Amino acid sequence: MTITFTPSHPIWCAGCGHFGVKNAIVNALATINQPAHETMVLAGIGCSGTIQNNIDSYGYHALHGRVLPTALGVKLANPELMVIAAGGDGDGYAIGAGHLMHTFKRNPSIVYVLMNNGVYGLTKGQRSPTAQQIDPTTERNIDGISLGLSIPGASFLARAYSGAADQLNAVMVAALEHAAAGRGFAFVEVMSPCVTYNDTYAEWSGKVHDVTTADGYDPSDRIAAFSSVYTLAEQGKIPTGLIYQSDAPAYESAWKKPGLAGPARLDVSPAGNRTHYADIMEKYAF
Amino acid sequence: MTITFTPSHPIWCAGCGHFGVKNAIVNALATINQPAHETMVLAGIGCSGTIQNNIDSYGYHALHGRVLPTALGVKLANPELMVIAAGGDGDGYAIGAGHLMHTFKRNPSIVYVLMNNGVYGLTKGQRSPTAQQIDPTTERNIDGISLGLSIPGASFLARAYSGAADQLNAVMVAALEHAAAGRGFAFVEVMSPCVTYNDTYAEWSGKVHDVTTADGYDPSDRIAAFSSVYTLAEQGKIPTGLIYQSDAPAYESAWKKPGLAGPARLDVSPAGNRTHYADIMEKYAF
Amino acid sequence: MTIPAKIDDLTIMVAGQGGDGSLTVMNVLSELFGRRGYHLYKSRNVASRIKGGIAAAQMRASIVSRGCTGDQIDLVVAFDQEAVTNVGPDLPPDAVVVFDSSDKPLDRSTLADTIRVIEIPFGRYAVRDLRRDLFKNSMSFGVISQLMNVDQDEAEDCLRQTLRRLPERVLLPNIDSFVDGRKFAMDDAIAAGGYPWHLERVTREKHLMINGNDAVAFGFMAAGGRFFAGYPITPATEIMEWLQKHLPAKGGVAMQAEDELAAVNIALGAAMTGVRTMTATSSPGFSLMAEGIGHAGSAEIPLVIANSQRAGPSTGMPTKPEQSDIDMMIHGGNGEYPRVVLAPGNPGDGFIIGAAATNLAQRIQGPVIIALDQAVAQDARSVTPFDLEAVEPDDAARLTEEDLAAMETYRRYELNPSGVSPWAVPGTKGGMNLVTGNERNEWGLVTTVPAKRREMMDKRAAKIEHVRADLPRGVTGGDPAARIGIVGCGMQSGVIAETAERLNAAGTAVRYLQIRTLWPVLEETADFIRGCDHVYVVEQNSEGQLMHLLNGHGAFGNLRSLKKYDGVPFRCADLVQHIINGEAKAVQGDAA
Amino acid sequence: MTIPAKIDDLTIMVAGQGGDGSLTVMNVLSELFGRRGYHLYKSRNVASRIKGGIAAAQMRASIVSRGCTGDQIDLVVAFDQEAVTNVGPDLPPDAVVVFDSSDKPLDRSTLADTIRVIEIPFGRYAVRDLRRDLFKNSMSFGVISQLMNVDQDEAEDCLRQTLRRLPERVLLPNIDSFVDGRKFAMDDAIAAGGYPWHLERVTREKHLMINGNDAVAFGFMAAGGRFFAGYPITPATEIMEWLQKHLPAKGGVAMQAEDELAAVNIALGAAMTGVRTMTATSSPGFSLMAEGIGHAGSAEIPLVIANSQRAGPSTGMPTKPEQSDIDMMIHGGNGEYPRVVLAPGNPGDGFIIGAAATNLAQRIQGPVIIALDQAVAQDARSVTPFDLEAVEPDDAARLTEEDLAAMETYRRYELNPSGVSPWAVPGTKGGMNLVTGNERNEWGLVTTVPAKRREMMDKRAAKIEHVRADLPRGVTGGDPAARIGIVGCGMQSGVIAETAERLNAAGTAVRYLQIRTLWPVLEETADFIRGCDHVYVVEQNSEGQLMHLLNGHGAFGNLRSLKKYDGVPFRCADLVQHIINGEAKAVQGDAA
Ligand SMILES: Cc1ncc(C[n+]2csc(CCOP(=O)(O)OP(=O)(O)O)c2C)c(N)n1
Ligand SMILES: Cc1ncc(C[n+]2csc(CCOP(=O)(O)OP(=O)(O)O)c2C)c(N)n1
Ligand code: SF4
Ligand code: SF4
Ligand SMILES: [Mg+2]
Ligand SMILES: [Mg+2]
Repeated sequence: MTITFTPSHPIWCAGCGHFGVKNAIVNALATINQPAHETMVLAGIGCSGTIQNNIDSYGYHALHGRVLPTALGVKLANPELMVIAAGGDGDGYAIGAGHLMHTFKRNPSIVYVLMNNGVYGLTKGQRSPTAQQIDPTTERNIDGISLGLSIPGASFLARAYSGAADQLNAVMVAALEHAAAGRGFAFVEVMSPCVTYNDTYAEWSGKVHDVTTADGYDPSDRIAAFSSVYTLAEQGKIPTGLIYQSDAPAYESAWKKPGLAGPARLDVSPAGNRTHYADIMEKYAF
Repeated sequence: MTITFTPSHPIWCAGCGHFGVKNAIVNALATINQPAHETMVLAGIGCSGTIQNNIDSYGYHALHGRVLPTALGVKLANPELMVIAAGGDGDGYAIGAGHLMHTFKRNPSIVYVLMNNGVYGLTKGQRSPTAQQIDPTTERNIDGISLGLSIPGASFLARAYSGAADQLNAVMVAALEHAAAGRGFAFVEVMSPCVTYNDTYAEWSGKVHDVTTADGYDPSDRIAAFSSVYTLAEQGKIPTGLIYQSDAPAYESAWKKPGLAGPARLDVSPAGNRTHYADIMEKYAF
Repeated sequence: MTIPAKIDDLTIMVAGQGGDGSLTVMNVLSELFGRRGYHLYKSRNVASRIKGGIAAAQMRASIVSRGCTGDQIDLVVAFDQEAVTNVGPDLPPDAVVVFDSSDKPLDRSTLADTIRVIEIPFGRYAVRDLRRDLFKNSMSFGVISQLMNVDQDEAEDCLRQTLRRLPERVLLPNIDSFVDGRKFAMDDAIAAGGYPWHLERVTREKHLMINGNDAVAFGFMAAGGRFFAGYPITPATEIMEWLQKHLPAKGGVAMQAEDELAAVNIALGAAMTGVRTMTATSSPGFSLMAEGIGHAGSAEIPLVIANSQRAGPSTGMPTKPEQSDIDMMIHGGNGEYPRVVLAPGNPGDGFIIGAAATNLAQRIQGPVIIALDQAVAQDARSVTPFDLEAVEPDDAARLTEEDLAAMETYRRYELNPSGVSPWAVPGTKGGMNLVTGNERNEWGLVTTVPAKRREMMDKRAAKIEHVRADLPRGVTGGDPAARIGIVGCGMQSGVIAETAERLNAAGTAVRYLQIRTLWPVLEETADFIRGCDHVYVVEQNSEGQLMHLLNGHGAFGNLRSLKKYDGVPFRCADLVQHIINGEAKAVQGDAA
Repeated sequence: MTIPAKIDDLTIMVAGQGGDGSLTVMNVLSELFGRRGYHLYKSRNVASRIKGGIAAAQMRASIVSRGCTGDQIDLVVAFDQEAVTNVGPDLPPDAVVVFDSSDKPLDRSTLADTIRVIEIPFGRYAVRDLRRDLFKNSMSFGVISQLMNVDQDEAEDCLRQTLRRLPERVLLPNIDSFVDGRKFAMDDAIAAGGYPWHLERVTREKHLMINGNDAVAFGFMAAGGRFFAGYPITPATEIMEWLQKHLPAKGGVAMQAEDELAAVNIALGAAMTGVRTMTATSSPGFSLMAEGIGHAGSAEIPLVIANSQRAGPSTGMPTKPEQSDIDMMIHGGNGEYPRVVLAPGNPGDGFIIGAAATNLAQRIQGPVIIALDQAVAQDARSVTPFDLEAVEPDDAARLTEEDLAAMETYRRYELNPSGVSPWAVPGTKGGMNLVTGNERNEWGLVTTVPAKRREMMDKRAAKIEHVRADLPRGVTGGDPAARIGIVGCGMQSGVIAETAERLNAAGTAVRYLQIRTLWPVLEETADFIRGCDHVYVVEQNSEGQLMHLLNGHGAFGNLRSLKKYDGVPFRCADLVQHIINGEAKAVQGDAA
């Protein structure tokens, strides 16, 4: 076998929540038997944004905030790949907020793992959009699940906690399956404490609450999901689980042409195309 | 009186919905007796983005998508001003989407009038994020009100229709009053048809539906608002009216220092400040 | 009655209040001139707004192919007083003005007495309120075809061809209007002053009528381009629209992103999979893409970026041509990375450069920028058909599963003298790798070790040397022995060629170079400049960016700047005059 | 026992695995050297990650004030083998290495035999698991203070001062560790080889110990700056953090935006109200701000933008210094607009330029860019106290209600020879106006009329001439009669000054110019270059951007490029050697 890069050891601080996230992704890839060379992991910039170095797959280090558009480009160009985007809460909710909205809207079949620690880790501790309160203002924190619920097209909204591996693993597998089945955008927010700048293990362990355990919880009911997320948040809880899942059409399928491969694998040789070009040119004849 | 610029005549196509929006702003400013020189109207880029030229106030033509951050800067620097931001659906929901989210989150006391025509007017007819369906995909359209409801901090969410002047005027006055009272961000989406590239008057006239007319409608109930907006949209209706209003704290108030003017009006003379600077310098003594 | 002038070079302007379809008379005229074998150069001059405001279209019809509009307007068709007032002082003495006098008669105060004016109350003739603009157009075409002494059948045929998509009930009254126009011209104008012109019938090979935006998009597709992500912006939108029309049929994707940041990053993602990818924008959008383009350079991702420049700064004048992003295209974005900047001089060149850029991007695994300006991008002209046979997608250093199986180790950023590392795209078995915009080692793992950093910087820089010999060469012309040079690119190409022709004809020996590779600065450019006593650098900007670039990169001291930055292209007549004046001064200077 | 060397210039490095507080020994050493009257230059060398990876701090202590680190490291304190291995080959023969041998003894293979090694199993001494790093630091300070022959009381006092915020129960065991360290050094090292050094006691005036980021922020505030919007990014974040700490107390705003696009546009909005406003970022963030900065130039809004450059391209090496955004800062952003780019050479200069930029932005009503590099931005050094009296906020062309009342008409973009139009900020009665980034007429209404366009372009360009005489002048030094010049800016300032000193001392006459105004290129710069036979342009980048800039703008032909782009600053010794070699070649060349 050709020797390619060996996934390196994570460079995170001991105890960082991101370790759990990495393990869950590795585990889920194994669970669904996803071949490494047909997988691409893209990460944003941040401590979270080094996760691609630690997973056996094709890897890409995106620009800060741009991991979702980049992942979309990969998926559209080669729909056969399993595309996993990952990044921090600064990356996804601050500089990347607009792209997140539009990814919910388009619903391409990619997985997005947002590692939420309420802080900018790599730049040493500034507040992120999910920080509980931004001094000296009373700015409230963004809730990614509610956001997804507000956007038609969103098809998979889940939250897990890095400190609760079982649920995290289950959610991650479900997310990969959602994307693998071409059902659209699988959004997984993982509460992933930053032990160095915002150590929230104790606090979050007491707050996480699996909504899906409620009697008769129906993950296809958008209004009910909104209501329970909102209500739990008001009570100071952090709702987790596969909160919402629906059957909105996936973006890449709309571009698919019957009988033709994805753009990355098309035949672009002159033989197969020149007549077509000549026909186009003829329209400009003068 | 000094002669300053005279509001010019709008350059829109005859019948453009944007005329109604302009009239409503002018009317609301008069209704609340807002002095022209203490008002600043900022607009994005688009056909909508020329509205500031037609209103007697200070005016600014922002970069495409950046009208909200610019308006925020104005408000924070001089909280005494009435700040009105305006722009199109491309400007606000496409390139400006991230800023919109963060403006909801911060809740500064500015008015934002988003002129939604489902199309890029100025660039001649491309689809916008509110276009009903984006070919060849099935991308669904953004709903600004739902989006606002999903973000803690949002305090005033309204929609009106350029073809229904009375409701539009009422909503616009309420928005200006919300901002003038320092209650936070007043978001008004106006359905404003583009007669040239997406003439929807006939369609929209039949679809608009004032939610606030429902018996017992409570604009302070976030879940109920989400539910009714979502349900109406599913029925093909366009919910209008002052859909949600709350008492979240306003961003600029958090920066206010008792006894001090806003940044634009501070005394920065050496006399009033040099001792303070010397104290700071002393901390670096070596 | 004077003898009608044979038309060998005529510039026509149609002007009125803006709005869709108000200037379709130009299309009928194209049809007519095209059939007669003329070459055409067409430009539009519109305000950045949808309706209202003066809009004008210009067309130069010539027997020799020309790359710019004429010095002066010979025929004005005006539906609006403002247009005549503005253009009046610049008209030649023998110009003809056809004016819509429905509202009130023409105010001739800005017109010389010698100018022939034909006033037609189009309103009276084209009263049907259905498609009023169209009737105006048909009628004015009737007038013009008569003035040019074209017989009714041929002219009518042109009109029918142009309006062929209209339903019969709309077409017929248009034909009536056309006939009315001919009659009016005959009764009122020809009777009084004779035919001003006589249209020739010449032969030329089959050509294409196309603008630069479309041609670049086409060149990209012909070189195997199958992925595009962009965002609407004047004057670049046609590239996106062309590809949205043509790529999906071949399985490609051409999508409208939510903004320019998304566009360039979607493009980066796609490009990483191996599909040939382009994005396109205009100046402010290019500013926004600076970070993404630098990432292509750093992470080594092949990407074509077209910039159809508008007049700046900032939003500037969206519909006006300028070449004021030269510095930004070459130097924008943080840090230093290899890039190529190519500037086509016309739509034919646009096709070639669109294709060349696509291959070059693959070969350097990095960004290749196509520098258009609003004039090259949106002016349509007749060009010889594209040489489709000459275009061959170049697969460069792509690795297959089989290649990989035969390798012991595979490193994405392998160091080698060409600087171009063999590339396994995602999905290729055995080729797993890491791509990053941080400094890295061969495996793609982040490093800051100084020696590795130097190697990686040198590797990336080497890629330009690797392709230098294949970068598009400039076009030269004029008198090869001349000591006076003229240099320009893009929209100046047609102007400098024609200026050189006229100067040489007038006895001032000059030669010219149309630069097609702006960056890197080629040795041939420095050679050309060194070979002249002095060189006029003609550019559409205020700072003389091209001149400073050439000065900064090897051409020292003998450059003279000719700049224009008012949104209006140079006219040949002015350039000729500038240079003649410049030389006169130089001679005086020599004497002193 | 050898006689201890008197310390007049000593460079110390402390290295270990990264992490907060692991290198606090440097702070105690600062305290000690500061009390003794030394000048200090401190730099950190960290990987862009939070923990793990080699982190090192360096400090140069000298009796004469110096603007860069020393050529060689005299004393290494290493908690990690990797650091010793890396730095070993570069150590001078009389270096001392203090090594933490808790895990295993030092592998001396990369060390010369003459180097004195003191191995201490810090682990054995500092076993308490509470704040282990701190104990290590205290103990190693004990060792060093002993090696430098400083008595225990004074050294302990320094330690107590540095750790004064710690609770007694943490402080005391640290003191114990410190005492252990001293004892160990005495027993083990001094007993064997004597004191290597003897710390002097010199007098110098009171200084400040500060880095460039903080100093620029301070200068901005002192010139009346009261509004800041930014976004975290290494190595610029300290500017935001400094202002967040200091502005609110004075009623100002310093906010963290959601991204750089928001930051620059929030800043534009604030600036429009008249408050003096700044934003700050590092290279990739500056790329993103290109459009916004151009808008400040076009719409005529005063704004200061600080760019603490990192090594590029793209994400590059966030914690390493480079000067590779020079081109981008001068030429980035679409179209052409007036801007000023200033480069401070050290923190003292940073304060002056921070204040000057703030006033200049008001005076040109446009963007003023402060070009820092990671070294100037983050290296802390001792500088003379800032001259607060010299800073006076300049109100420029601001109109009050009363001024307006006396005017017949008020046009925001009034044309006048200075190019600077009187300005009524929102809220001013009678001053309503329109601000736009499109081309416009005097009223601020969009226009594309060519003559107006030219006037507006010329007006904006004129503003630079209006302030040219007041732009920060360069610093010159060396032998004023020398025919060899050295030019540099920013992080090169200290290096070229010291290099010139050494070259002149060694008999090669040179003079130098530290450029402080990078754009526009000042006449004094061209004069300096013309006044030399040839000039070495020293810069931290790979393309020679400063050299090309000077070539492109008037300095032709006599420039020689000295470039470095591996993330490590030039050492004086290397520059001296380069130039001596270069001159030797030149002499040979002359002879040939
Ligand atoms: C354009 C740009 N702006 C800013 C930065 C600096 N930066 C690097 S990581 C980061 C935020 C990291 O926070 P988050 O996304 O929450 O990730 P975490 O480190 O917490 O995992 C920032 C602002 C950058 N690299 N690029
Ligand atoms: C950075 C940038 N990108 C693109 C454009 C081109 N542009 C101008 S207006 C516009 C969209 C207009 O649509 P919308 O905001 O819906 O306004 P409308 O014209 O429909 O009122 C675009 C894309 C621009 N001016 N700047
Ligand atoms: S700083 Fe925080 S987020 Fe970063 S690696 Fe350490 S614990 Fe994790
Ligand atoms: S194009 Fe559409 S949006 Fe623009 S002015 Fe005309 S009708 Fe209004
Ligand atoms: Mg984070
Ligand atoms: Mg719109």
